[in-house]
Amino acid sequence: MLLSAVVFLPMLFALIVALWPNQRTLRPLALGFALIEFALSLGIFYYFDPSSSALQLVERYPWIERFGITYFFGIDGISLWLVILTTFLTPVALLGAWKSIEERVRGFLACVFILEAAMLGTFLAMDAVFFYLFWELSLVPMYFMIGIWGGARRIYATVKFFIFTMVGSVLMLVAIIYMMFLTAEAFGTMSASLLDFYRLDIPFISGQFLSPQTLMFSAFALAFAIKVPVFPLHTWLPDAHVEAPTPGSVILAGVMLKMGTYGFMRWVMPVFPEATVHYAWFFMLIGVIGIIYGALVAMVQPDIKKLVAYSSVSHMGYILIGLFALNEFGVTGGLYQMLNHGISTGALFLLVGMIYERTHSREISRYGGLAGVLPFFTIAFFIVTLSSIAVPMTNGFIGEFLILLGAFQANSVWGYFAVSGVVLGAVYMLWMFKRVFFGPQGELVKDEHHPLHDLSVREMFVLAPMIVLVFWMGLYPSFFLNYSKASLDHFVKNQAHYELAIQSGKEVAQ
Amino acid sequence: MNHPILMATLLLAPFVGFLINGLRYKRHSANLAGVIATTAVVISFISAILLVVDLVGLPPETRVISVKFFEWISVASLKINAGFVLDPVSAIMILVITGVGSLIHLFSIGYMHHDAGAAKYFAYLNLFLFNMLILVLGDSLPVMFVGWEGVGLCSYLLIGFWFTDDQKAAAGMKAFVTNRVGDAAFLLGMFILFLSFGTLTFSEINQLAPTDPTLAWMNPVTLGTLFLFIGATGKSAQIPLYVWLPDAMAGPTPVSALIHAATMVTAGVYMIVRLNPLFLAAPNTMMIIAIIGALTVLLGATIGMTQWDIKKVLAYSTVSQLGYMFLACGVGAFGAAMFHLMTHAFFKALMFLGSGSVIHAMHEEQDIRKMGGLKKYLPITHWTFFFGWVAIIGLPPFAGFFSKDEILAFAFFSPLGHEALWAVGALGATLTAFYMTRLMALTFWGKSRVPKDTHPHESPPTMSIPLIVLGVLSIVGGWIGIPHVIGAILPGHPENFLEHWLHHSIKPIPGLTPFDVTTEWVLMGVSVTLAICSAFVAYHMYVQAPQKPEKVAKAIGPVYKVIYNKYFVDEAYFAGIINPLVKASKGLWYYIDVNFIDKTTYVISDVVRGGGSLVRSLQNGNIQVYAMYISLGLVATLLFLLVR
Amino acid sequence: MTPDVFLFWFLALTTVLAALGVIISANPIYSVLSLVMTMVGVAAIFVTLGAYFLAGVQLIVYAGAVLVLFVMVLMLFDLKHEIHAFTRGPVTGAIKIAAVGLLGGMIVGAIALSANSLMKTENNGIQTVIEGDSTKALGKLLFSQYLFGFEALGVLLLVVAVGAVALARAKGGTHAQH
Amino acid sequence: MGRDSFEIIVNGVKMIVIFLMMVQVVPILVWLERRGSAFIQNRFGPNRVGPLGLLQLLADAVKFLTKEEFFPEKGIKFLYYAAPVSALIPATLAFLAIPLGAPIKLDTFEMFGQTWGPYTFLIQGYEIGVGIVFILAVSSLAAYTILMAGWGSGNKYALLGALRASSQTISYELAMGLSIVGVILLYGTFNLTDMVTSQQGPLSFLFQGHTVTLGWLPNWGIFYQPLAALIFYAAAFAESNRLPFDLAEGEAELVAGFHVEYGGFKFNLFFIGEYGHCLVASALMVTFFFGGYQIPLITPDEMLVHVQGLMGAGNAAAIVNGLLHHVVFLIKMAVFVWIFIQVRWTLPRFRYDQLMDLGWKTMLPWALANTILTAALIYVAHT
Amino acid sequence: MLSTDLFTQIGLGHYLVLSALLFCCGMAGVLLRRNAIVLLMSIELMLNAVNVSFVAFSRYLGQQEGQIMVFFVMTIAAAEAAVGLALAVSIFKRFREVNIRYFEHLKG
Repeated sequence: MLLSAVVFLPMLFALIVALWPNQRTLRPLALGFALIEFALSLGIFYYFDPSSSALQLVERYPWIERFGITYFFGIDGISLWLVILTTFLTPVALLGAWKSIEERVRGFLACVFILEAAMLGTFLAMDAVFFYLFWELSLVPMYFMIGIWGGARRIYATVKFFIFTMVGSVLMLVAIIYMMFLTAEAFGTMSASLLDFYRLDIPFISGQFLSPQTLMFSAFALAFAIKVPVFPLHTWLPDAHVEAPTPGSVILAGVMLKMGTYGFMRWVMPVFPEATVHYAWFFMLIGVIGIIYGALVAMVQPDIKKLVAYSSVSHMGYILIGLFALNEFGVTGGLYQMLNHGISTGALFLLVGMIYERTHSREISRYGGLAGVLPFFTIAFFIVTLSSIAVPMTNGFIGEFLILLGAFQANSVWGYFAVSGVVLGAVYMLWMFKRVFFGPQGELVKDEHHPLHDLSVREMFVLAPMIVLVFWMGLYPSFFLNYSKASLDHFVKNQAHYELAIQSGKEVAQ
Repeated sequence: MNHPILMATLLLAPFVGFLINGLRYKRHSANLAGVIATTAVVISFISAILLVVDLVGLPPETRVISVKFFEWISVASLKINAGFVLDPVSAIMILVITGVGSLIHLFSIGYMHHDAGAAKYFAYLNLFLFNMLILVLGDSLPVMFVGWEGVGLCSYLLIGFWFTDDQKAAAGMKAFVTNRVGDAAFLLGMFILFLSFGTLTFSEINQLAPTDPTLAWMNPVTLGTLFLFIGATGKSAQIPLYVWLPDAMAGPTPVSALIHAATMVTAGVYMIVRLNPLFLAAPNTMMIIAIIGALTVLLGATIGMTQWDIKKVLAYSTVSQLGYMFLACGVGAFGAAMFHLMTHAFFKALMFLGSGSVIHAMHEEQDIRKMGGLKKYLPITHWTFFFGWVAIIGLPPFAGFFSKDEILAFAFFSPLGHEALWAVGALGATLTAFYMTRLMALTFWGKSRVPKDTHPHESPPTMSIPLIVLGVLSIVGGWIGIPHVIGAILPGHPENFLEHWLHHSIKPIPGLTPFDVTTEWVLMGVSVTLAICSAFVAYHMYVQAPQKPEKVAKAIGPVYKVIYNKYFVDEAYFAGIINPLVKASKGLWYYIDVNFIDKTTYVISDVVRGGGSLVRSLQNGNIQVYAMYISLGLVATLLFLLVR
Repeated sequence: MTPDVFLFWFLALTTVLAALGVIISANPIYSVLSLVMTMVGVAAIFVTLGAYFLAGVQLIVYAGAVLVLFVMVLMLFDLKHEIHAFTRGPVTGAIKIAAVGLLGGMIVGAIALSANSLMKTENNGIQTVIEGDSTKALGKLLFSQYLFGFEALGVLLLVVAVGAVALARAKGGTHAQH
Repeated sequence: MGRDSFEIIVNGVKMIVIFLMMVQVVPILVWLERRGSAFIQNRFGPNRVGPLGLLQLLADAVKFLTKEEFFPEKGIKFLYYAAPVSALIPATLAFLAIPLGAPIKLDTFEMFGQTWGPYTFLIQGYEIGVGIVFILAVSSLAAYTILMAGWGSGNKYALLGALRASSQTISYELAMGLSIVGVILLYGTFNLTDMVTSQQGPLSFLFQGHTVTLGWLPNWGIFYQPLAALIFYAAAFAESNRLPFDLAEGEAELVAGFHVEYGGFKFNLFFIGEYGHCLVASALMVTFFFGGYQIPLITPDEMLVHVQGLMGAGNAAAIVNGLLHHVVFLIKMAVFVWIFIQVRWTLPRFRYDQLMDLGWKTMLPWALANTILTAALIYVAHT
Repeated sequence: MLSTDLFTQIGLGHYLVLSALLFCCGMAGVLLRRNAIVLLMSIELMLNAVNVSFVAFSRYLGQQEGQIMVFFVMTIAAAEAAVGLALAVSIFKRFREVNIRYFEHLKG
């Protein structure tokens, strides 16, 4: 019940918000809803057993029995934090966008809630078709968020976003259907359940691309790789980010990209173990390319938001190599980095949005010397920057450290290359920071007709939890990792033949 | 008092100071901020003393206080605690850090009292100390790395303290990025060590370090130490990553004294000393360290001879002196390295503070060509500076003499050393004497070239007291490590206290034979003589015959130009690395991202769209034509069925 | 020739002729009237097939309602200068006529060819032919097994009613000029 | 040759007879209407030609026949001439399907040297299982007549009148059909004869498993379906385009509606058609709600016994019985025809929008409500 | 079949052929006529043709379902006619003509 409630409550909220008559109380209402949802998701902790690697709080009912499609929710250490991240970022994004969305607020808020529901469903659904449903559903609200409330080139961006992601998912759908037939062959009855996928033994012929496992693997991997996005498929991301409204960017970067990496962890690596091992080098390669390429391109961006977007490409490259390192360090680091990236990039987008609200420009060259004008804003930005470049004691460090260690352990060559991202990350972030905050005051900053105001109380409220998390996660990662430890250990140790048990867990109070 | 609380006080006092000053910095007056910060550091200093006293009380074999606060990272076999360890090596460090730190904080009260951002400044300074303490006390490489990056961060903040100046902000960034290059190598070093030893704790690594040295290059020990050393070159401003340090002088002068002379830059040396058994097991690395150290000595010294900015001279001097420390490490003389680290901290901090006093007096003027004859305006500054000068050029019995001499002796005698290394070291000492004398001469002695409208004045007591204290330390600081040869002839035969203190922390150099006393005396004599001669030459050139330097410069023409321009290293880096990188990035963005990938997708979409428009002509909206298709389809279907 | 046979041929002929009238008459009014004829004929054919109720419904729905609408609309339009009754374009026209001819020929041919099997089913089925008033059975079937379809059609009709009104009422139709 | 041909012949003869009867009633009705209206309006009406002006009808007929043949210039010949001819068809076809008297059950008898029978002779054009549906179906065809006339006349008044008339017809057909649904539910059949049969005897019905009998009332539909009767009758007025619903003619606005261009005998045919509708409507009222051809409280079979008591058993008694019931039917029908006439001369004309409002917004909902209520009551009654 | 049976033994085949002819008439109308309303009528014709075969099958196979389908077809035909006419009215209002080619201008 709990997981269903967590997933479907936002849908209800979306409906209420969409029909709410009073414009004035709309935003507080939505915020309240988002907080309720967050509190509800915290309830998962109460029932979650961190010592178990099994699927917990499972809800499983037949849905379309003929094809073995089930209504199947479950949570384990891998998805737990992503769920929390989602519910956490939603109120933050809403509060962050308090003023930036002026038109069609109702629709926007409804979109946010639907998106939240879809993302939560993606993280919790354990049935392929069910998963696919949520996966695709998440596209729609984001499509509208960018397309309606976006910037000048929003239509271009949103169509690009949609088509890119769609291309991958369609292949995935084909693969899912094929897998369902395989289950029918193997077990006699058709099933779309993830657990049955895990039990499948898909033929793999090393070095032959047309072997079934490799094909399925490629189809799934392509879908997730586009979402992540990995190097050559990333071009939708900067456009989408630049045009998206602030909360859209926050959620897109904070959670949606994680759907790709999460997909790898949940749907690719355990399902296609041989192919994963066999082609890990390729993903390491594009991961490393992504790190370096993203960083280099980010360095020369004239637009802050685009810079942050490319930095996401770089960071997601880390996550990818972490996951495909296939050892405890890499995978743990990868998962942790997903959370880090959600927090730090989310916060960066929020901050960029805040300054954009003040100056209506994101061009780096028009800024300069902001530090003298907006001290609190600068501090917040600086802390988030630190987190982004993985300075120790911030969350980013833990993730990057583990990922690099894992990559190094897997194959030191990747380690050597990937480490360069550490330097390049500092270069592009600090250079941007320098150009925006230091130096003589830029044209936007010294504009006397429009004096800039430092963070308002609301904005501080938005940023405070992010900053607290940056340090909390950096200083005491055990708190977070302990919940995932069992699952991740299980994940790595049984990579060759992954099975996921179902644990009834503590009795869920109805 | 129990150790965890003391340790916590030691670490957190500066942090609390940082929070107080940092969170309310707009409302604090400069003086109040200074007092808060200084108090915090003094508290820290007192705890450090108390801890060290406890440490002394322990038996020498188990002279370690380790405190574990909580488990920081624990993944699979990787278990890193937020643990701190105080042993003889780190004891020296915390005393130096908190001690010198207190003095510099005190100095800063005076130096910064007119600055609007003073509270921010003190906050950063406290934060720096906090990080530095983590660095030296951390019981494992990752914890050290926390401080390692933390100090880099504070250094960045402090260098760019006056951020409205673009160059200063750029200097900060340069420092951080250069350090980051080192840090990346540091990370790699850690990974290599972890993967071969399975641990990152200093004590365990040192225990596991192989006892017989290996000459293989691709050995994890060699590689790991090499990468750690690259990390150290970043932090400690060695070739090739020293370039940030001279630029770092953009920060407030006390910062230069604390961070860029006394403490942070020595972190690399400290790290190597910390892992000395490991480094000893990698002779190849040791050789590289020694060579790099020696080269840096020369590089820093030569450039220092030509600079006109008082702080730049000191900065290059720092680079050079750090080279000595690495030279010492490279030849296995870790004790000597620590010794020089300490004495250098005293006299270089002193000289930086002195220069700060001068700059303060000259109203932010740093060009020594506009100084001269300041002796009479700034007596205290002059005399304290004078002691620093004698210490650095290695005049006995001042601090620098003992430490530098020990390094040179080890360079000569150690099986890891070489005569050439000694020669370079001695040459470096000579050059040091020259440029330091030049600095003294141009600043304090000779004719005044002070502009008319500037009225130099002596600094307030908050600034002069630290100068005096450090001056005293520059005189006596060397006495804790009197070499045996000298100790033997002195009354009371003072033993080498430092060596004794570090005995259990430092692994002896394998194959080291006791020094030949005669040779040692000769070497000592040669280097001191050379230094004195060179000092006199410099005095002559800059005080008695002020036109001579120009002639010399003209005589050696291109060489001077190269040296004056710091060997064009910055330019080379820009031309060779940074500019190509930026250009390549722009190229990547423009050609790959925008033109290749996007265009490719456009091509795909165009193909689809083209196909669509081809088919679209069939779907022209004319219902009857559609109906015709349907009927044709029906006909075809029926035909098929009939024919079949 | 029994009356049944006569009736069939008579009705079939009438119906087909009327249907041809629909498509051949240049004046749409005549087309509609021909269509009415066809509908009546079809209703009568239903009667010969024993589907009395359907025949009645056919008349009520088609002849009584739908086609009256057609007539009214046509009369309202007052299409004085009647457009070219048939589409132009010799090629497409030829193709269309050929298509229809082929289709008709082939369907008839197919039926003729498969007449044997049809006859068989006829023979098989003849015992189960439902005689007399089957309306009640029809109703029961409609409201039990096909209830969903029935309800769905109800919804469809509602939607259509609203949609048609909206379409026809909108000022300027679908091409409102602002 | 056999029963089929015989049936065909018998039915053919019956149909012609009934059609002629219907046509012949019309002049009488015209007279009645004119005299009746005069009576209502307190004037004389036709009283010169023949006794009580009865021969006026004949004079009118002569006048119609001798009028000049006229064809409007812009008219469409086919439609113009086809319209009045087809005007008679719907009413006639509908009337033919109504049982006009109790069936005459003939025993075997000898005639023309052959043995005939036993044979049941229906006083009805033909019996159709789905009689109601059929009647509704054919009466809905009436709209075409009007439209053909309106369009064929090439006159805009005629066209407008035709459009009005046909839309009115369609609109009220709905209410009419729906009101009959209640009746169909009540009797559980489409067959008119069955309906009449189930109205025989005293009022008695099932209620919660008990049979309730009210001996002093006939078992007529009007007691079960008063609302349906009202709606049906009102809709019938509209269907036949009679006042107060004669908007199609609307002399004040449209001159005379769709038959403005018609004169002479063609006009007469329309006239007959209209009265035909009246007759059908009245006949249906009787059939649905007033026991049809039955004598109140006495079933035809009982009546037959009475008649046989008078005349002795035999085919003659059966024939007399049948005719007796036919007369009863005609009397009942005459009452409703009279109401038609009386209403025409007492109520004012509606406005067109009022007409439509009444049809769609009042009668249709009530008819629906009636249907649902009936269904519910029947459900309750049977459980 | 080519005996007199063809004319005297009326069977399923006859009704089907009749249905096919009606259908083809309707189809020809749809394909060839330009008046949108005639087009609609032709569609009705086609639907009716189908109805005929439904009823014929219903009778000869002894299944009521065929008649049920006829109901549905009729309802849908009525609905289609209503919408089609409404569209025709809109088109007429705009172009004063109901030529089928104006329907090309319909936009979603």
